[in-house]
Amino acid sequence: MVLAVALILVTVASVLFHFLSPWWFTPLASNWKLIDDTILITLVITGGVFVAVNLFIAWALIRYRHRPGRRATYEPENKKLEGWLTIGTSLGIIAMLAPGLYVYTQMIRVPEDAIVVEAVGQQWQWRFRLPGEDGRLGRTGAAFVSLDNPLGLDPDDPDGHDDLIVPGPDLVLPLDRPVLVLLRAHDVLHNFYVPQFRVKMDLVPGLVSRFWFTPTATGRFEILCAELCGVGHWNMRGHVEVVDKSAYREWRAALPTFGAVLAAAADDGLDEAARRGRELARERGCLACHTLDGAAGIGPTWQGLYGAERPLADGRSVRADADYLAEAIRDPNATLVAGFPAIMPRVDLSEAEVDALVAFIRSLGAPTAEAQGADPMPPGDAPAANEAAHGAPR
Amino acid sequence: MTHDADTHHEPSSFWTRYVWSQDHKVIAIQYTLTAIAIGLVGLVLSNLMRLQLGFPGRFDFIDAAAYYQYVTMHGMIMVIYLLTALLLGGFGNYLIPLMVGARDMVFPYLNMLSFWVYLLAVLVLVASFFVPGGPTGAGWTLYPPQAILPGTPGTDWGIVLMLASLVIFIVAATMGGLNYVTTVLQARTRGMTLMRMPLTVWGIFTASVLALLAFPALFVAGMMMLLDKLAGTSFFMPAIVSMGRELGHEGGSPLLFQHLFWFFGHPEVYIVALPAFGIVSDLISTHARKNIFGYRMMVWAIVAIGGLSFVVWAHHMYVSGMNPYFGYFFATTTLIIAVPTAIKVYNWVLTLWRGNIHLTVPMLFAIGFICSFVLGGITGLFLGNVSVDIPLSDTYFVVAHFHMVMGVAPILAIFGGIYHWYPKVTGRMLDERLGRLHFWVTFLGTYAIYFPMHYLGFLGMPRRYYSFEDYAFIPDSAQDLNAFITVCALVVAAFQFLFLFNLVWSAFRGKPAESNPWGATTLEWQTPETPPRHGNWGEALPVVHRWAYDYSVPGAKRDFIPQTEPHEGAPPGTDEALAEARP
Amino acid sequence: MTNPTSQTQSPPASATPGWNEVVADWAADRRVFQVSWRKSMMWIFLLSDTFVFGCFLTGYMMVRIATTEPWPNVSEVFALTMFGQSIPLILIAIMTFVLITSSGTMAMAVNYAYRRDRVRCAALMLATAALGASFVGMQAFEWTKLIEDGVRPWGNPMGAAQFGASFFLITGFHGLHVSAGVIYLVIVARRVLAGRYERRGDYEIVEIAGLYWHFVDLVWVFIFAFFYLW
Amino acid sequence: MDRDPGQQHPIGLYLKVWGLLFVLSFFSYMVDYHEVQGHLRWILVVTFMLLKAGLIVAVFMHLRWERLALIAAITLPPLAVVVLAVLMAVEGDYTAAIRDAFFATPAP
Repeated sequence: MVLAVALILVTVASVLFHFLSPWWFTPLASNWKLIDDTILITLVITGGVFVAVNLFIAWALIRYRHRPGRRATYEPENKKLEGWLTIGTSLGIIAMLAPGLYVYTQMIRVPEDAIVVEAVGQQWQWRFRLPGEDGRLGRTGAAFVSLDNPLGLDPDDPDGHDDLIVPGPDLVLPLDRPVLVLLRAHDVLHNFYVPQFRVKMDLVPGLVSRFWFTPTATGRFEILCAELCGVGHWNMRGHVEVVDKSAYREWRAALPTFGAVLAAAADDGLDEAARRGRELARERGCLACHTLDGAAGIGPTWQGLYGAERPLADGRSVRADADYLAEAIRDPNATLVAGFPAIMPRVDLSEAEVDALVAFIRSLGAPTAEAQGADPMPPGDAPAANEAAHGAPR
Repeated sequence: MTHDADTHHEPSSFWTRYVWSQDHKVIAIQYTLTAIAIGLVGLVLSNLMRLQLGFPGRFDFIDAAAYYQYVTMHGMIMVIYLLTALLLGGFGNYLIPLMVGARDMVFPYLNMLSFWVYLLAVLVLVASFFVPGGPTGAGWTLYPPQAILPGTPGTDWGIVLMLASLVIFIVAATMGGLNYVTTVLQARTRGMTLMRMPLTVWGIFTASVLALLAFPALFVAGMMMLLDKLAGTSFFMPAIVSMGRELGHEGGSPLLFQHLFWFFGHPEVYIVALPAFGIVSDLISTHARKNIFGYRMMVWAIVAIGGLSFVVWAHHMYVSGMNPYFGYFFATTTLIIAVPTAIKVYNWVLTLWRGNIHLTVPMLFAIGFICSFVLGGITGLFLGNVSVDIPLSDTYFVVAHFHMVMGVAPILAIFGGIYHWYPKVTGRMLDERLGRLHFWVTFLGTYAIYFPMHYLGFLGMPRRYYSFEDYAFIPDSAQDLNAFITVCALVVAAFQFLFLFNLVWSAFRGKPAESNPWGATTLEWQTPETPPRHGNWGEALPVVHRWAYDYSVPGAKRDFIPQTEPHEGAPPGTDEALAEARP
Repeated sequence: MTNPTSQTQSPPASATPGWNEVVADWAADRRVFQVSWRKSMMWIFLLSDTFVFGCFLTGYMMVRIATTEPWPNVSEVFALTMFGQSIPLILIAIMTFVLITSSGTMAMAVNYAYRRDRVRCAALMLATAALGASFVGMQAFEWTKLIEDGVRPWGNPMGAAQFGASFFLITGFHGLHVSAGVIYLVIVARRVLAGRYERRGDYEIVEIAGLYWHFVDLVWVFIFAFFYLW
Repeated sequence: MDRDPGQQHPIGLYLKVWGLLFVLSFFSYMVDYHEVQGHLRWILVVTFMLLKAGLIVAVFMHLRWERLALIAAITLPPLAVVVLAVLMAVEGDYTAAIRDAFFATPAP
């Protein structure tokens, strides 16, 4: 009896919760109203079944509860009833499946006039690329990835030279224009998910996956990674900004081409040792923790580090000169800079390599005026852009 | 191996009786206790996760790495080491021989081995908590490349121990499964046709078949990933740049792992669900004093679900980047599987209809199961239908769905089963008041945890997030809801200790049970002794004359007729008469 | 090992050949298959093992199709120079013939077992085991040769890395099955000679060992076709 | 002691099947030796493979003398693996096509 009442209350509460809850779909910002409609169909059908079954159980519990002298009916089967229930269920299933597959057909049929955007994921940041004048994206390969070529474009593929490289994790899209998003990952699985657009798809290393949508509302939307990709998964941030056509054209026109990026990289004013150090910093994973743009990472930033006076955790302070830096690289946790945990691993490096790294840090010594707009070099390379996105207010 | 009574000497020493035991009942208890022990670890891990989600940042020791380790170990422990082991190794071992009228499993030695290998798998798994780097944090699906690359916790030792433990578990499950399947197929007692078996046996039997055929895929995936990790092969590893470094791999396919994993993983869902279906069917029928409605449909539904479960796996992969045309095939097969599943629900409900419902503790849990399962089942229709799934996949909707359907529902069935069969296992009843309290908190608590969680999914909150700070689309109220869910989870978890207390206390102090306290028809209640001795049946095996559901038969004296009771004046030449005429 | 009921339970009377018989068997009490527990368990185990090898081969097929690296020309890789001439796949061909021969001797062993010809049965089983052992030996030779050629699980000079990985994994796993089978056969053969089954009047265990052995051969048929002839 | 329920068949049958297996293996080897390519190669290889497998299972493993209930129980479940294999072949082709279309061949 109590159980029957509880079941009725649970059912009523669930229905009320559904109508009263403030948690529901984010306002739709793409053409996929069809998806919302299909969900609604499913919700109505299944919700009806849910309420009916629970209330029937509650009623049965009351009506057929044990009372002295009561005896159950003996009824092994009732073919007719079972038949009707099977048919009814099948019809309900068809009513959900048919629209579902119809919508799915739309989802995998990419419109002819869709503009193409490539999104690339790596732990834990987003990058984007657009085809250039020729409308074609150049080929890519993991072997080409370097600090100057974080997207891994094939420098020998002429199609790639006019490709536009988006600096940072923010993508801009034009309103009311179908977009085909091509997805690719460098390291592990990621997933490109913007709740307001409804569609999402995994980024798979060694594969190019895709989905399409048409943005139908302007605004700035968060990109979430929806496929577990390591400890930073929850903080892999990026944005899609939907703007009108002219603003989009303006944004697009300011993007550097891959060719320009390559040319600038060849002429970055670094000496041999510093350039070697820069490549080492990438290869050995230093940049996962140390940023190059002043933002605080897991470890101290390298920008402006050289020659600076640093407070230590034990209250002393130290000047970050070449000797100190070399020592700190060789024996990471001997002296700790205030505010940072003792988690840096000892990296196996030769003397020459340590010197190269120090030379690179020295080259970052004083804040320079580079990197903003005019210089096609993306501001803050590698993880730096990402760190900036979530580590510090922009 | 002749299975005469004389081959079953009661073992004399403590060691042979309780430790190196070949008695299926002792092995069942060993399996059950081990599974509960490791399950408690999983429970604690879930609460640690909930602490972080409900009160982010309040607990310093839960950093992102630890959180992902909890997520992973919680999932794997609950699905494999608790539910699979408890339902097949525990319930399967105890009930199959008793319910089909056998003296033991067909190969008792192998059966014993199965438990010890399972224990080894559990120990290897637990060991991963104590190795440098801790257990793996790759998520219970262990998707490569992430599972074996830096950036994920436990990629040195944790993942290796996890895979090793899984491989060992599969060996154990195979040894057990061979026994269960062969016993059901080949060692039933006289008169026990397949269509007279209780649905519990049908559920466990079909689940064992699924285990034998699905675990190989996990085995193969595990071996390949071990080689990728340890020998640098490239089965699942394409060319990869990880943390700025190019790895030596090329040409492998991460999707292959996902296909293999889910080729195992979807049948695995039914390995957990089918035994629960069976147990609940029997509980409802017994405690409503009414035959299960549409027994034959129920059997065919179990078999159909089992068969179909092998061709629906990629509905877990709609957003994985696989060939998009697969979506049509898998959405269709997945929604077809809903039909037999729905039939099962109808038949449970229709069993209550016109019954004589005794709301005993097992019955409470059984009805709680239906309610939870219906919720979990209908939300599955969202996720099986490809275009509906896409916005919801990888959100809290999925978390809510699968916890309801293969976490809460089977656990409620397991609790119901334990309250139901405990008197047979120990000879004492579980305390009823504690049981009712346990039921109400567990049922309402889990509902309060998971029902609202669906709405976080609708909102679009992605799962496996350590924290949701500064996401503009998530309102602050979602955090309040998360805190509420956490409190519910803590309470529900705390009350499970009440259940454990009840288990232990009642074993010594519980009310002594009669041999058939619920007035049930099935064979396990007709043993000469309670608890049954080694060999189960004393001098002679029971002979079965009727199906398992003769409750409230018109004209009968009592409201149940045990399966061993002959039909009165069965005319010569009928099935029953034949069964008796045979030597 | 026969069930105590094996003699008393004749197939159900209503059985007619074809699917009616299947229905009758599945509807019977006590047992579905008219074979002993051990034999039915071996069959079910082999079914499970089929899934293991099926998944191995499927995985191999998928990575082979998906990789863009060229796959080594298998028939050249496994060629041997004999009589001053390079003969493609010759070692594999010999291995195949050895394994088929062993399957033949095993089948005869089972036959003699049921004829109660203890000595011939054991001799044939030992011959089977010896052939199996020589198969493993040749496989070891083949592994050595490939390793000398620079093939490793993680790569090879001839193309796709998956070649070495699949080769070592699949033939290794099959080789383990063969090795286990050799041990199994030797144990059973010893018992046959010792007269254990004679006393029990039940030689079915030889047939069960045979089932396992033929299965190992069966798997090789598929490996031969899909790995070496693709 | 005539109660042996086991499989008893004339030795000659085994010898015939044995011989047939040799012949089939020889044929499949010849397919490779003569470098038959394309569809014909596949048809031949798979045909010989299935014939060999069928002979081993049917005669050596005595399946053809077992009752249909056992035969069906053993031969039907592997269809699930066949479904997996077919879909994986499709998936493999899809992956290869995408890699051809988008990825550069690694620098030599």
